[in-house]
Amino acid sequence: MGLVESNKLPKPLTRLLNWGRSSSLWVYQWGLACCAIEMGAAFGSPRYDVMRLGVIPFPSSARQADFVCISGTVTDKMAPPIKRLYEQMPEPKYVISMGSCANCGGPYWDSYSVTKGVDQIIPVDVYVPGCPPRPEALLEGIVLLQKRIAEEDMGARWRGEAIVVGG
Amino acid sequence: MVAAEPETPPPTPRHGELVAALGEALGADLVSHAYSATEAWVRVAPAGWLQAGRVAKEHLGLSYLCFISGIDWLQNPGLGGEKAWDPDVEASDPPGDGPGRWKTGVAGGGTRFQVFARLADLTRHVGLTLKVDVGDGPSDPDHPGAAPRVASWVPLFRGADWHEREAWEMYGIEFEGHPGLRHLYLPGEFEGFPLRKDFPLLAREVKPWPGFVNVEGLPGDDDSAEDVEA
Amino acid sequence: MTVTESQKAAYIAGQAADARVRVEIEAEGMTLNLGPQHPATHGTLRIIVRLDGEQVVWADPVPGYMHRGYEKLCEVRDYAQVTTLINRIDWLGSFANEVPFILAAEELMGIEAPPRAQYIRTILFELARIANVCLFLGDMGVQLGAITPVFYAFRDREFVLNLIESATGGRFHPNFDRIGGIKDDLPKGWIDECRVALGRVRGFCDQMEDLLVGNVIFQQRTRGIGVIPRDIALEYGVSGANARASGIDWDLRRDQPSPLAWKHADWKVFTHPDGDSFARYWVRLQEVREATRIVEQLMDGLPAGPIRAKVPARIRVPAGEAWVHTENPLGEMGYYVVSDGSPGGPFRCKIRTPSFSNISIVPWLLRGVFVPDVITILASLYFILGDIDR
Amino acid sequence: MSLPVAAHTILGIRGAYWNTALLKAVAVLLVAPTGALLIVYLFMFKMMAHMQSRLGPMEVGPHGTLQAIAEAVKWLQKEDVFPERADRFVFAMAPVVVLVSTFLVYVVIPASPREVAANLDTGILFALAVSSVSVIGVLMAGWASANKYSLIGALRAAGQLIAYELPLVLAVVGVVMQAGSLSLNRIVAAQAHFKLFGFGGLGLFAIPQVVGLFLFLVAAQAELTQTPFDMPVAESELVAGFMTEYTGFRFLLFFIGEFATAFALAGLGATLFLGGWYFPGWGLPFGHLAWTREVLGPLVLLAKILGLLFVIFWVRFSFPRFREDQLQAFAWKFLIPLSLTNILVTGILKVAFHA
Repeated sequence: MGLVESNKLPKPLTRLLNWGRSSSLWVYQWGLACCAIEMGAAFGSPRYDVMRLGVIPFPSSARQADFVCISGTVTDKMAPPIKRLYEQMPEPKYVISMGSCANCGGPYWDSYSVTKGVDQIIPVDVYVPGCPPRPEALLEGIVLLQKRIAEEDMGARWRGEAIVVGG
Repeated sequence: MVAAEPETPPPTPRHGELVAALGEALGADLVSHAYSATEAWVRVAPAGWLQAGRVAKEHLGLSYLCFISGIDWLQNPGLGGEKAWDPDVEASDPPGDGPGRWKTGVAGGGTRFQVFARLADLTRHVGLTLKVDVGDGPSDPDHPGAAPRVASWVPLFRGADWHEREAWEMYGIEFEGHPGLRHLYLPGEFEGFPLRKDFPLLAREVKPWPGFVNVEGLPGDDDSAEDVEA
Repeated sequence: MTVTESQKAAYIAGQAADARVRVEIEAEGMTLNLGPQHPATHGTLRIIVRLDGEQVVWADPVPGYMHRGYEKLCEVRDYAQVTTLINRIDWLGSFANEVPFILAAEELMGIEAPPRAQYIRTILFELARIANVCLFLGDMGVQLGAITPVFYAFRDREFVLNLIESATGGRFHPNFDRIGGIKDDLPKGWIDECRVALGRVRGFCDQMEDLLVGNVIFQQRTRGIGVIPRDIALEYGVSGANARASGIDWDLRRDQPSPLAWKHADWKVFTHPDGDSFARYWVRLQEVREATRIVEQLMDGLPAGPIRAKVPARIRVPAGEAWVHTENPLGEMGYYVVSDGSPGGPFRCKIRTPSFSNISIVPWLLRGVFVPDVITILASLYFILGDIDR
Repeated sequence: MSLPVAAHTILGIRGAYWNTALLKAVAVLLVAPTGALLIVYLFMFKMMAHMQSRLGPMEVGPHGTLQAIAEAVKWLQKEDVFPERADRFVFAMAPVVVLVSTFLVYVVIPASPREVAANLDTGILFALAVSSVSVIGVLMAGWASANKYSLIGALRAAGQLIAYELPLVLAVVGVVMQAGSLSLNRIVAAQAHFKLFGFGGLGLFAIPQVVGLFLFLVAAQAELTQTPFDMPVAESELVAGFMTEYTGFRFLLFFIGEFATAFALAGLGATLFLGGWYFPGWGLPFGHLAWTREVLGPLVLLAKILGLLFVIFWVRFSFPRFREDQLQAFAWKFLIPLSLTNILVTGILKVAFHA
């Protein structure tokens, strides 16, 4: 990946690569709680049909996933498997945290067994608020993620620099 | 807490028959009983717990195990939410609370921890709640290290396995004869028994609960505020 | 990224467990770890199965990945706040979770909601059942490899969710039930819309009958698989459609005196003598149909009148203990509420959830079956993780 | 109709041996992935979505037509992960083996009288032989991944592919007997000349060999590990079966291999039972218009392939899957006796009508 690291990728090529990544997002559905059903509705319901956007909810193995949708309450017992799942996913990988529980603990803010926010364990790209968010909200989150990917600089990502989106 | 009035009649004749039959079979091990408009309670002595379950299942037709769970009668207003959690205040012994002085519920009780279980007869559609005193646990001044314990119902009901594991995990109640009291819900290294009243919720220590909406002082707040209609 | 010590320890323990599992691949027999992120466990149940070839020697379910400490949280919240929380136990039939808790509080306070409120409660309760079980009817297909039914389930379920949303304001978690009644009356035109949606649900049931029940492969995969005998079901406390599929003629809607309005409708309780996965699917399918009939009859007989009884603004539940259980979509759900008379929340709230008992039978049920049947059995038992772990 | 195939002639243009060989190789290497991407878009995305009252990809290109290409671009960028305990060489080679076995099938399928990469006399035998090599790749993938799901998936796949190889071959035997040749182009020619009760010109064996067609489709479904025979990749049981640990372009190779195999098997089926590139009436002397057959033949073949694929994917999206033992029982107790009966009946009729 010397070419990418040296950041000398020609612009059209970068755009092609970003287009490929943003248009084809295989999502690992990490359904945890109530939000999992709204995520299922967004992915499965003909009314929302996330496949229109190029998000393919096929993979059942984390190895083939491009982004993971953490939808629901993350408990302390669940935290290690989530970290492992994230480690199993191949780069470049993205995370959508769906719902108040995954964002910050939500209604279980004072529970003894709930991790208050999945961002304590893995880095999150897009937060979708709600308890649970409507499927439309998740679709918007996915569109935001696609915008972010489309403007991404792979060189920066490979070098581990902070990613600035939008500007 | 006020136990249901002893003169409350059984909700159905069958409830009365069940309690009477249990009393006959257990003798002095049946400590007390109570009725409400829909439900019947029976409190048995710890020694009679297994026998009570056996009689209920095999002779009284109460073959359906609804649940087994525990309860901790320690009063802990800090946890109840009326005031913010104050870690400096020891919650264990508020006045009027302690060994021998526990304020307990329907059908009474003598110890801090109780186990209660509900059995039902699905053909006659009656159910019975059984209670048993299991000890004071850490509040016992003589044996502060002793865990509350009672006989396991696993030999009677296979389904008791998970319920008792849960009760052990949540209250530290040990069930004698249970094949393996392992953690059910919590990760193996979890310390403490979360449903005990003196188990602190750390998040509340860090950030006090803003308060209960319906106990906020209303203008001119006094007891007559209860009569305001919706 | 801060990782707590306990998370680190759990992580190391997980790695060690995997290492053990890796070693065992060379030993005779093998241990297969289904979950917690396995697609079959719809959610986060983990099942460790010991295999001999493809046959299960023993199975050990590990729940708790969704344990949120409801019973503790109920003790530190007041009654109105508890309703918000318990919506999220069985997240597919949320409204059905609220009802028994509110009924328990009402019983302790000696209040009874007016008839119109009871009717609307019952209607929404049955709509929650439809929304819940419809997804099962489709999901069972996915677990068996037929991917299309679940899309139909989501399609027709949307109409039911729309109804719930237009009546309660909450698509998923209505939080609509109040002590002494319900929050609002039904909106205008709701009943007509409801009839249309119920027609769609019945159409969906017919489709499922064509697509799955009549399919030879489906029958081969489910008939005689995971048979639960009657007495074992009782010992484990299996309830709901799972119990009825084992020939236990028991439905709390019919058998329990309840202030809710089921007694005003004419409907049937379906049982099946076989106790296998097919019976469980069939019973649930019929129950959805019956639920549409109940809702239609209740809408016809909906009485006029107030929707809330007189309740003090400051809810203070007198001391006492109450046990109220209802026939929820998944089975018998009950709340054992202990109040100490203080103005706060319940002193103790034992939540008896159906999935917990329904799943505790898994170690018994999985012995000797093949790996594909594990999936069939888990799918047909129909559990919801929040309902197991609370 | 005789088919004098000039060894080094493509569309009437004569070239040097290596020249034509290169051209043929490039053609095969282009056709296979194109067919796979076509299937992915048409059937996996669009047809499945429409069957489920959805729309499928809509945003990437008009009506989502570029979706499959975006997939390929994306997969090429993904990190190439080797599991820690994996047998790296075998792990890396497995998708290649699968893909090579698939590409080799394309070599013998004729798209017109002359547009065939290698017009072997034993074409059908070759195609069936190389298509079964893919099972080695699957086993390699399952073994090398050091993952239990992969291993179970691979073993299931091996058992299944072996069990269904037999009905596949036996289904083809009926056609071969009727055509009297193993060469695919001769089989097409035989179908062009085939007359049923005096009526000819339909140009397909699907009517007399309807049992064979059924057997072929069922066995092809199993070879492709598609529902109702998708135990090796059973999503709800084995995560992704032997592909569980694969990522990036290696997964893309499997992905292409899977659908290219579907395309190739449908191509075989179309050639064997539906008359291949032949269209009724093309048997007539075309004279100087004979070259149109070379242009239209591939299109006719494509249409027939898509028709067969439609059936295959229709079943895939509608049916639940068998259990492993039920699948074996179905193959050995039902399909194989049926195919043997089919051969017997075909033989009797052949002798009776030719005698």
